[in-house]
Amino acid sequence: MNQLVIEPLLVPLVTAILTLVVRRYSTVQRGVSVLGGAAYVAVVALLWTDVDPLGAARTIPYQLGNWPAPFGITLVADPLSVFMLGLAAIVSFAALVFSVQYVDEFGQRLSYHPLYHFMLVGVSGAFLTGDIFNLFVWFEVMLMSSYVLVVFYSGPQHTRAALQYVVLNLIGSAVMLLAIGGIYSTTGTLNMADLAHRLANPAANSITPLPVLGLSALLFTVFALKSGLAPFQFWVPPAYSAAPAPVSAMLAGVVKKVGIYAIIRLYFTVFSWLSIPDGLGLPGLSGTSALGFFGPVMFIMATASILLGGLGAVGRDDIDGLLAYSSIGQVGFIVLPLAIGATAGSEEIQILAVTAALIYSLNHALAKGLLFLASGSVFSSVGSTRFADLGGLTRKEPVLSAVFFVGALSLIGIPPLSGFFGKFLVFRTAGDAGASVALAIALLGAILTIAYFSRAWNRGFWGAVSPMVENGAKPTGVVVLAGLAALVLLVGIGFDPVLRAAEAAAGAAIHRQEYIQAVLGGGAA
Amino acid sequence: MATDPAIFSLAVQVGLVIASGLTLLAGYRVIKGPTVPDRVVALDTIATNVVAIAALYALQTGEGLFVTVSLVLAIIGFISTIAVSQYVIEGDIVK
Amino acid sequence: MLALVMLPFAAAVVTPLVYRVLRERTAYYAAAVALACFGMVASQLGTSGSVSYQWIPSLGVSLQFYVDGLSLLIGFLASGVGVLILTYSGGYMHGEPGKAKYYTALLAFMGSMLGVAFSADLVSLFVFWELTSLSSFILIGHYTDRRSSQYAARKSMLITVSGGLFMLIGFLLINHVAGTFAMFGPSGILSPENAAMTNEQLHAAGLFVPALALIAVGAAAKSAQVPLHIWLPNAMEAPTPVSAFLHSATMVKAGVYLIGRFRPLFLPEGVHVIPDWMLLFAVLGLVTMTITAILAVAATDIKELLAYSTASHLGLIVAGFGFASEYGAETGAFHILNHAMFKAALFLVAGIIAHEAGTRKIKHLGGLWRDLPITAAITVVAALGMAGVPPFNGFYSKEFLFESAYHAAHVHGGLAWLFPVVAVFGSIFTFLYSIRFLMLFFGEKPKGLGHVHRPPLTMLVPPAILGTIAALIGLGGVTDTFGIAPSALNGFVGSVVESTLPPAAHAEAAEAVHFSYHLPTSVTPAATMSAITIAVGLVAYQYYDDLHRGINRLLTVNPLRANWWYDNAVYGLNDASVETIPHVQTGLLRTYATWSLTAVTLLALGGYAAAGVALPSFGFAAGMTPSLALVLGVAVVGAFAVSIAPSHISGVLTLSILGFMVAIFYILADAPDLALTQLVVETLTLVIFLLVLDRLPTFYGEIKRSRAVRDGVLSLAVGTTVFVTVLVTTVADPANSIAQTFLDYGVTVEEAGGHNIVNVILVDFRGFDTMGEISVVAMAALSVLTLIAMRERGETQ
Amino acid sequence: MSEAVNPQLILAIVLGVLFSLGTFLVLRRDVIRVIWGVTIISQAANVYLVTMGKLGGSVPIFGHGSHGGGHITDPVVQALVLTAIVIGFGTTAFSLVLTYRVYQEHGTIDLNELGDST
Amino acid sequence: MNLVQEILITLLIAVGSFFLVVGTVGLIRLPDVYNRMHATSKATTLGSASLLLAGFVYYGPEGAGLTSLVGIIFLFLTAPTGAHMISRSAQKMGIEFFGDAEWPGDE
Amino acid sequence: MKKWPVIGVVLAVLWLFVRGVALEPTRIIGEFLIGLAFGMLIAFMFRRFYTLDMNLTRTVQALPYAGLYIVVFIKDLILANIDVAYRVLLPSMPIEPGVVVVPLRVQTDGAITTIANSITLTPGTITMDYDEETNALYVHSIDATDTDGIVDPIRTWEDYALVIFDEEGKPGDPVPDLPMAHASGEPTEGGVKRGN
Amino acid sequence: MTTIITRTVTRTVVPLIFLTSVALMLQGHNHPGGGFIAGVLTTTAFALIYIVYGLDFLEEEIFHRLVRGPIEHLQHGIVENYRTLFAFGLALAAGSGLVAMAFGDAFMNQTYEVFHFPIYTEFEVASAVAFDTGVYFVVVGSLLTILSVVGSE
Ligand code: NA
Ligand code: NA
Repeated sequence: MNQLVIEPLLVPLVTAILTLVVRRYSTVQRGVSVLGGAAYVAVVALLWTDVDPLGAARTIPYQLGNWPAPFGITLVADPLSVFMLGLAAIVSFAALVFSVQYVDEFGQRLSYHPLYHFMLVGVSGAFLTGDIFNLFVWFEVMLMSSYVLVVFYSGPQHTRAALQYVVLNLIGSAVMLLAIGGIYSTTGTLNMADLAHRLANPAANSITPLPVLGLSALLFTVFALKSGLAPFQFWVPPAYSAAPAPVSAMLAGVVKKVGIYAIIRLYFTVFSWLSIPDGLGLPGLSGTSALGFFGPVMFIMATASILLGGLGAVGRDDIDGLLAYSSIGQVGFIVLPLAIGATAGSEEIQILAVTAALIYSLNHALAKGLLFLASGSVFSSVGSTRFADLGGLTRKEPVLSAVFFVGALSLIGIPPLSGFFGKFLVFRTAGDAGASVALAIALLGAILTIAYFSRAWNRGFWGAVSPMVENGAKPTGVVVLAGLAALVLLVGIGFDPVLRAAEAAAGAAIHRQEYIQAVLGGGAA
Repeated sequence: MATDPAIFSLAVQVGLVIASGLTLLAGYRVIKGPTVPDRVVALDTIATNVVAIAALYALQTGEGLFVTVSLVLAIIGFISTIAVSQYVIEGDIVK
Repeated sequence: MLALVMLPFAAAVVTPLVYRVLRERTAYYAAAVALACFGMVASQLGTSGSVSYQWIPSLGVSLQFYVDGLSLLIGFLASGVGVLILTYSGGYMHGEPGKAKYYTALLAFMGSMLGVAFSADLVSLFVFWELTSLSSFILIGHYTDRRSSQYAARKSMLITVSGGLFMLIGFLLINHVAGTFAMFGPSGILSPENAAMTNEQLHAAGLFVPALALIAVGAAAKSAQVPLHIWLPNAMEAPTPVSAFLHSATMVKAGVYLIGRFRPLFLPEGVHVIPDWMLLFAVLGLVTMTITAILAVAATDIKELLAYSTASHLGLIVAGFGFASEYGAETGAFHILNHAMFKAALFLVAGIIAHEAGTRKIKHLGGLWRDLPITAAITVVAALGMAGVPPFNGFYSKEFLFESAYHAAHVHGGLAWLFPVVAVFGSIFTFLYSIRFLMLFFGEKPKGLGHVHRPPLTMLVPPAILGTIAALIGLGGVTDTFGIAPSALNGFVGSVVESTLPPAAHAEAAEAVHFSYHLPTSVTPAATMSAITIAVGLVAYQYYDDLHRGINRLLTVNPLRANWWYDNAVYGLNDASVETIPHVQTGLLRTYATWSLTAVTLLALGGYAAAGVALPSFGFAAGMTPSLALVLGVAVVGAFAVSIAPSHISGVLTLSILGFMVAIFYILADAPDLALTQLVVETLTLVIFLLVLDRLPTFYGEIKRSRAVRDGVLSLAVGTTVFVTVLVTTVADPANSIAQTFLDYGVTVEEAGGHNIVNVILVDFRGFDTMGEISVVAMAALSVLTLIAMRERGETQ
Repeated sequence: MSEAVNPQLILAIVLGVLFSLGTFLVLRRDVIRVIWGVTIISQAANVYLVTMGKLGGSVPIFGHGSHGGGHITDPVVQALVLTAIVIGFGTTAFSLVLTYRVYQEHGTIDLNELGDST
Repeated sequence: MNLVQEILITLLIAVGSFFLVVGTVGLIRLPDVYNRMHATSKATTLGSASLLLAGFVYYGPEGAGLTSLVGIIFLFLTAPTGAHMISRSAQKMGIEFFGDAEWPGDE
Repeated sequence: MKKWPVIGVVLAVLWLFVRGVALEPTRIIGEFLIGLAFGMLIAFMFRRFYTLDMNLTRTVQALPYAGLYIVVFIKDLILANIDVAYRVLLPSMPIEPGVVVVPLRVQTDGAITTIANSITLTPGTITMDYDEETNALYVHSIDATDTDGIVDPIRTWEDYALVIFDEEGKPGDPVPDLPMAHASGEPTEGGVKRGN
Repeated sequence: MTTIITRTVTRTVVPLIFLTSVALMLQGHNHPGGGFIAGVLTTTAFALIYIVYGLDFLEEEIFHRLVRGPIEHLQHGIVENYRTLFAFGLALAAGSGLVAMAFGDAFMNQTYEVFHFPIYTEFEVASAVAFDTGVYFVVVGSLLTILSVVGSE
């Protein structure tokens, strides 16, 4: 029993509770909160060394309450989950430190810190759990905190955004429940590894697995909603614009990635076992693997996201809106290789595809997190993020401008920043798989990215100095930003270990047998 | 169980169907109204019917624990009635 | 080698600090760095081969450097012209704002350019490639306040960075077939021993044309080939030294460098049909050369003229490399050098003019030689070189172009005869604008032009050096005519040519590349073409103003201007965004729900259909009793009543019917815990509903019939999805559901210590779910608190 | 026991209709109606889950006589639904208060009048 | 369960069901909310109570039998109070009385 | 003595019922002890709900009356239901509704409440409202033709209630008239009124 | 304002509801019930008091407690106590899980012990009860927070 596996859940949980307990002492509360954030980074790092993605690449199960899988709830730390946790740890810590100076003080005392850590609990739970219903629960934890954090300032824009966000996600939750119920009823299990195992051996468990395709498609819509893939992207722009900057950073950087993680984990590790003996029976689909169904689905969604996100971002008149639309497009970029991987039969391409998606996710988390925080700093400096009110920031706030520039360049894919490798691997996946349409779309999307970021740069950072510039960005915030910017550069320059970690993560997702064996023990699979 | 369960069992069965069927009629009154108190009365009737159904089901299955359900409902059905009445009278149920 | 490339970057990083100490003298610091680089490049002269440093081994990407003629040429230009430009900047940028940024960007650019030149790995080549675009963006936007700078910077970024992405994809296709990113070395795709194989692999995979085209787009974007040339004239928004350095001598050469670099890979030997390569680049180059020369004639600003001229000469180089013959290679290699010399000189001259005369308008300038005699002398050498007038340096490389065009026509016949015709036609315009530039120094001084100051020495020496080199190159041709060959230069250019030759040529004659140039001594086709060019040019110069006006009139036809297309695309995109997005992101929840639910329906039903799930025949399974059926029926009636409820309160009460029916359902489904939970939750929900309803308006929202029909269809679709889902899943009966374990008395009662299995699951087996669940409940409370207590703080964010 | 009706078909129809009605309400412009719609949908999802535990067994509590065909009703789905009900309750409470705040901020709960898109 | 018990239970179920029907029919048939309340507050309450009483008879004076009794107490405690609250609210709302009835003091 | 410990004991007894204790002495005692613990806790927490001291002897003395009350009540309850059934199921629905004001002699909360609820559960009447100023119940009758038929049973219960709830008034005291000044239709609002 | 009748019945019913919810809470492991149901039931009792007596009555008249300084924008300070209550509940629930970890077991490894008493024969103490009690307090604290915050509007 490796207790470290559960620590990324317990540390934020305990921190959330502690911040509630000490809420009357503002300074203490902040201290506890930041320490909790640091402890989170630390336990994730420790777990990382135990899983050792760059070496042994272990899959460590953790049976809650000592009940053996599949009867109890199992947590699973493997290279894929620690990769995602690592991403979450970095962004969440940065955003947390940023928050302390940025977020309304009364709000911090009232509920910000517990909610923030509960959000982390949800995120960690989703990354670690090996149980589909438990996944639902952590999704709800994450969502509930994000609802509140979106509406945090409680103004007109915030309440409207939250309303849309909440209603869509409530429907999503019902759909998820429906899908989970159906899957449980069809297969008799909730444990992901067991599910995979049963789907692989339907006869042995007297399972008629065919309905699982439709059910997993139902489930897919939920993940698409969480990650803001078209046509489920609607909530993204209003919610990201309404939330406080560090929360937007978390939402775009981390929470969205939970949807991506779920897609990778469930569709590549679990549902890929589902085979349709008579072949997929819809025109345009072929093969017998469930992935053959999701390939085209993901492709259409990714394409729509890239185009819609790009088009949307080009015309926005404020930084937050631009970043929000950009997030829609960038998620398209993350899912595009997954679509290719799902369609391609070869394991090699699949690993490449998942690696690409993970690297792109990592970069998006870092860069978009950076950009949202920078946007927050711009706000505290100027009092607005509308281009009409900005201008000349390169002169007033050279450091802030520089980090924004770095973030934007990373998303554009300028080497040697981390974002370059995201684009690089997406292109490479498409190229290696011979997916020329995907390649064309990725290229178009990349050009759109250049278009909107260059526009933002011109309008917000160059030009005449805006008369609204007031007090200047807060120093702590700028330090956090500079740190993230340095990280964006460092990941690019020292990319090799990052890539190997992502490859190990992709391997953990694709080499499903090992996952099943680790969770269920040697007898299975 | 019963020495001659047939008649007993039939009675329970019929009772369940009657009680369930009555919810439809009471439902009609909830929907039709015409006034809010009408709806509340009807809803209260449904709640009381549910108490009956739980009791009957306890008899049908021999599971005493369903009586607990009916007990709890007998308690809290009251609260909703009070709440709606206050709402109707004051517009504001908590001051 | 790594030191050479990294030195400028390292120097760039510390530049802001250096600037604090040295202030204006930072120029000399930067120039010293450039000089050091130049020295290092020079130390490589005569060597060749590659060195490699691991970067991303698991991706097969390394920082690999390779030295050969071509890379040395670009390396010399980048560092050598760099020294001069940075020195010149010391004078030119005196008193200008943003110098720390300026020198940082220039040094970074120089490093990137050296990286491009010496990279022997496709990925690291791309890295440096994009960094040149990036530093160019910053430098073009140097005057950040100016709208025109912003426009220019964004345009150049869009075109060159995007072009780079095309190139990257081309590289990836090559990597896909060749399995390596290495350009040189034992497995390098461009190594003489591998190039032919790579070529074949590309053909075999059907990726030859795609890879070629993609790389061509990258090269064309960088080297401003029509129709991607449009960013270059705008790039003149940059300070003039930048124009001279990046936008004439070096960065724009990256594109032609790329073409030269990949020439051995894509250009097969001994093909008698016109190869794809030639068709692509010869046509592209000649078209660019001609069109941009014509546009240069239309220019009204001296820097604009030089910019179009640059594009035109880049076209010449591209065309040269495009021709398959050795003449072609010689054209490209030699003209890279010649053009860098005369054009950089001319830009610096333009800078002097702008700086000292205060205007760049052609029609406001004239007779400058009186005030600027040395500058005039430099201009004579450089402008005549640009015009292709013997014995100035440009003449010789143009002769090679004519030679190769004629050769291609001769070999391929037919339409290939257009090559020499277009080459001459384009060259006439080159002649025209070159003379026009030269005439700025002669003739009458316009009235408006006041006294023109002498430039400072720092601004005069660099163009003088460049002019001198240009003159010396020209002189070399003259002396060679008389048997005194400039052997060092010849050898060097020969090594450049060699770099661009296909492997077969290498194999045949390892040392066959014997470059030399001289004045024509007999009536060759090329000499004839030169003569025609100059003769027609001299005649046409009399009508220069008419031509100038005529072309400008032609340019009022929008679709003829590539810029019109660009602007329409970019602003059109903007407008499209502003127009379209509100139709998608309507702000209306119903739109969002409609899309989302439609997708849910399609996906789920699609999934069932794709799996070929058959609807089960409806069996009579146990469990459904009349009372259960009745209760469910009432639930439906209740839900239906909710949807037509005439008021909020009646709807809430009606909703309670559903709640009660669900509770009864739970009772009848043997779920007492659920029934209890449902009832208590139902009650409390009602209370909260009432608490909130008090405070809300009575809004009933009439339903339009058309809306109702549309929503009805969607609702039915969702209902159908659920209907099918229920049907296909209720029949399932998995053999060993995990529930079996919990039904085991030994586990639940003896091990977990509880009789109520549901509760034991909730607090023990799956207690972790409950932990999450209570977190949600606690957060619900925090959220309500936040919603109310944070009110009126909305204005602060 | 009467077996005259087909449970699958009835359940499928009932759940289908409930989801339909819920969807129809979600598409309305009155926020309260939208919340009703969501409530109906999640109630229906819960019923679905319970149905998946198979009807007609006996209560999943040991020490209580088994009355239905000898099998015990699946306790797992009941536990899951319990969790789902609780979570749903939390979110419903939140969305109701949110509706109230929407009204305070916008002066309306007509979704068509909540202002422009972002 | 002995015969007496069984007969008693069956009887109580019959009576209970009968009064449930009476209450609900009254709810449907009677002309205004005040009169409807007569039906529900008496008949439905008694109906349910008699079913709970059947439960008491079934389980005897232990276990669920005792719980049934508590249920009956609750029912008689809360049902009339509920009716009082509703009729009071109906009157305050100004819901008209059926027939000649009027609120004392209203002329 | 304080009232809350008594209530605690009552709750302990009720606990046995709620828990549905098995009919074994040890179980009963054990559960009773647990019930006592929680009952006392609850009663203590809410002790201010029940501010009065109570006289245990009086309470015991009142018990027979309470039993009597219950008997009468159950009789009326059954009659009431037969009455309702008759009225509802008869096709002609013989009803003649009206509202009657019934002034009370009882003063304590408990007594008022008991009577009010009894009225509702018994033939043809429902307690609609209570006016604190006049200490009168507003009773809706399904058949208001016979006012005495409505008021008489109420008086009977009131007599028992006066004893059970240890009121100042005695059974047989004169029935107060309704002060017409307050028959405005809006019974006056007031705070929690504690009888003594 | 409510009538004496309602108030009196409320006074009678509230302790009964409490009693019932305690019973449900304790028996949850073996019978229907458990922390959540008990918690909501307790809350409904409070809700009843709030509705019938108003928001301040409970604190001021019953508990004789001075309402703490209110949170900004909130009229009533009682929320503060309820917040403490659910924080305590969370701590209890999480803490009960953590105890097992202190003994080297997995988080939430529940154990139970059956004690034999003279009169009660056996009495089962399950660690799960601690967890369930945590659930109870979270539910009560949270729901009361919601009720009182919204109610005080
Ligand atoms: Na009631
Ligand atoms: Na649970």
